[in-house]
Amino acid sequence: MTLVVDTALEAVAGIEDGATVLIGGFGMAGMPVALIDALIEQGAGDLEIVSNNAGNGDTGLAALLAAGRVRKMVCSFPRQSDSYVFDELYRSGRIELEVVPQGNLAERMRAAGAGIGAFFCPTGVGTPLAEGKEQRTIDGRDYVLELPIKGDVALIGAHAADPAGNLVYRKTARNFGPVMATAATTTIVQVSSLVELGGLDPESVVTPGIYVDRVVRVGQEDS
Amino acid sequence: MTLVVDTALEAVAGIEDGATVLIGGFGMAGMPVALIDALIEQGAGDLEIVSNNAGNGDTGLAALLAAGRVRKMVCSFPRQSDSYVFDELYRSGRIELEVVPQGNLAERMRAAGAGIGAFFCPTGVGTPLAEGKEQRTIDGRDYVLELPIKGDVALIGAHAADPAGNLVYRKTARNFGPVMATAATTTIVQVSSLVELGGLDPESVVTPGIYVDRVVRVGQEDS
Amino acid sequence: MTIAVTAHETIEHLDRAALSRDEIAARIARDIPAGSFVNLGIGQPTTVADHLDAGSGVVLHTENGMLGMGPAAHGDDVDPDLTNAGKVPVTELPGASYFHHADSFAMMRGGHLDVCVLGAFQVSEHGDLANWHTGAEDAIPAVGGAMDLAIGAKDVFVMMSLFAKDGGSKIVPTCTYPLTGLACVSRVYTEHAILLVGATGVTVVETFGISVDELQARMDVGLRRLEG
Amino acid sequence: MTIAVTAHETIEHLDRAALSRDEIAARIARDIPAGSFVNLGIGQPTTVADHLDAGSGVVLHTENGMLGMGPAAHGDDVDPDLTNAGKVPVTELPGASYFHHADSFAMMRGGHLDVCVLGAFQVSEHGDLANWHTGAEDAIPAVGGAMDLAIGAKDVFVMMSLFAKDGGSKIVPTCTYPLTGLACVSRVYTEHAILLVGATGVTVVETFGISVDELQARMDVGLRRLEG
Repeated sequence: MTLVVDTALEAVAGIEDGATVLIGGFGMAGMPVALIDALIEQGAGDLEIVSNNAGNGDTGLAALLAAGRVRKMVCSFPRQSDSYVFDELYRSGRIELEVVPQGNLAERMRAAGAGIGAFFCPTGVGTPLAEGKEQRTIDGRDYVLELPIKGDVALIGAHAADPAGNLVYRKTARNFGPVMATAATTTIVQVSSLVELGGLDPESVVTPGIYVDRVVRVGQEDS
Repeated sequence: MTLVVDTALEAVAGIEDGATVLIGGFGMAGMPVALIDALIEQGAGDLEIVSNNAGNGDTGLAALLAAGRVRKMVCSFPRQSDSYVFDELYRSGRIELEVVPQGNLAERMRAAGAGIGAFFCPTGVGTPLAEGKEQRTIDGRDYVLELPIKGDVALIGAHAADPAGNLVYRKTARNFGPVMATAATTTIVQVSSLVELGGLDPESVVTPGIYVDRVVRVGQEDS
Repeated sequence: MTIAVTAHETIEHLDRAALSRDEIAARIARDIPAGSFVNLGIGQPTTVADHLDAGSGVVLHTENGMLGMGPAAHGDDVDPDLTNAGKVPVTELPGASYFHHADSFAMMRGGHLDVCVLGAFQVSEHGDLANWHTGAEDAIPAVGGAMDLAIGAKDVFVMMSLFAKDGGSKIVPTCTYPLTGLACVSRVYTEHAILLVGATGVTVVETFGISVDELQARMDVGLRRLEG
Repeated sequence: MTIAVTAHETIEHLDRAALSRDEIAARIARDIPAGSFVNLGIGQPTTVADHLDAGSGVVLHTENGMLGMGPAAHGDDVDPDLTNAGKVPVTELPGASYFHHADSFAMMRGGHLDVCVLGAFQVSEHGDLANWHTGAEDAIPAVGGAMDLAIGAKDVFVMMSLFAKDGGSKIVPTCTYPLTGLACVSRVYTEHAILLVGATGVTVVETFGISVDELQARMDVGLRRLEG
């Protein structure tokens, strides 16, 4: 059941030390910056963060990293032109890194959300990222066995929500949000807009409210 | 690349004897009746049909069965109050049947469309439908290994298409259409409505045109 | 099982008749927590919807691709593109959403539904379910979504008559009919009793028009009482 | 490889200079069949889009969730919610569609894209690709979508310079850098030559400002000629 809360800090209440937190966004598109800022304020540490990138500049995920709250990053592309916060932590051995091909990152979270125990995936066969993983040839093609990635919490950004927690996104800001929403025990969403029940077209809902626990509206429309 | 054709018979051209044909619909909702009728006229036989049910009454899939064109049915629920055509063929040993749990049917086709070689699924563990299949315990839960179901052809019904083959559906008539569209080499769609390019909201497209080979408009709007 | 039983000890309602089917449905509806996401199986379980309080915020899922399913449609409201899993025309409530079959069963298999209510031929004392096939040689096997539903929801409630036509209990030490799922049922609602099943066997929550001892005399499985 | 080469024999363009990067991009664009679904990798491959004929019906995929991607956005058209995989603001063409990351990579992994154009550090004569990691000990590994792209499209074209800064050929008997994918590249477009790679080794389609024999003298892999 979805709870619409008033502040980002209320939205992130209860996240525990040691939690695995899935954080949406691809670059800044879809990045739930207000929720990450609230998580920094909330104080949970020793976190395992699953996100496509490892922070940009000094804000958002980079600020969470800089605050020393993250034990491990699971991502596809940590290295960016402005990922200097992560780079410094990594080079000084203060953070663990698991690099996962971007599609495997998405599919492993989908598996977690869909109750799939593991799947044979062709991505990465014969590469260093497949080392130590079970391999199998099926119907003449080689595959690697991949396991689900499940989150205790997902923090995602969406465009609009209704009171039932149904979500729609905007353009490529959709990216990891829908799949992370299915893969976490508690899914927390920041939206730009809240609409009344019945205000979203049922044919166009991307994330049904069953996957959404808490929603907070942030941004200009709040001011 | 999507071809918009004028008749259902053109749409089903080239389907070969022995083909595996995925047929959408759940009961009559989403059932591509015009395409099935055209397939009967087109003449391909020795078909393996993958569909949730095994025909109702005397029309559509039931008529294809009655015409003796189907070697094997793969479905979740062949037995219905008006499935007498299938029932008679089955009891007289003139058709093969593979019963697949409904969710596995959908997920196995999704795997085919998504390039997944196989997946460990909790559905059916300990039941007759898991007999002979590989089992594995992962993280304390038991799973059965399931293989993809790929079609040579998919015949599906949708609500509207644009010239790029993008599709939207109506209500629960969506059912198997989107996943079958991804799982077949050639996807053929009957729609109630054709709109111009740009006439569908990019946020609301359910099946992107990359999955659609041929589209034909059928029904009242044609008359 | 995730929904706790509120009663502290077994209650024997000896001063009344067995529950009617409608009363069973009402009892199930009463035990579904507010705000739950629920799938009601084809047949009798569908009638549970008639007893859900509109204010409870219970959201109905139908595996053919919808959350927020409303009551059956009648007259001009009938839309052939909008049916439940039993292919009966239904309606759409505000806040509904549609999705395709793979997404619908991912929702189920992934454990996102709170409660599923199913019919059964047999339930074992440990919660194994048999509800898709009588094992009759000439029967045409048809499973539909039964196996997916059985393993998907956090709580699977069974709604059935306690005794078969031959008088034998349908709660059994071990199912003799082909299984639908292993150790998946948490509660069984019948005309004579509401029972918990699972790792510790069968526990009677309430009886209706019969005592626990009388029930025990007619059943091959041990019956435990709730203890406060 | 599914796109056939139209030339019947190897052509040596000795009366001209090597191709510029822009000319390489134009050659790739020319070889992409009308109506193809195409993913252009980050960096140089992105420039192939500038040479695609609007009338060709080629549809661009970006793995962050879009088909029907248009050119880069400028000025008022910049929308932070609409970027390509390189996080550069882009535009939307009529007939576009959006989808989430799992669906986007399912589309790729499932073999639905016709062509993917990628950069590379090394390509082996049998089509193995190394383009994500130089193997340097102090490098931070970052793979992004490279491995998914490598195994996903029906044809993977590589766009790169043929020789590394140290003068060595980047088409090698066996990749020494960490692999991105095995036997996945079908063609390599470079300033000096267009080459096919795969099970039968390296075949030269065309050369630019250099002969096959001169190229062969600088490379450790055997070069075959197309034969009509």
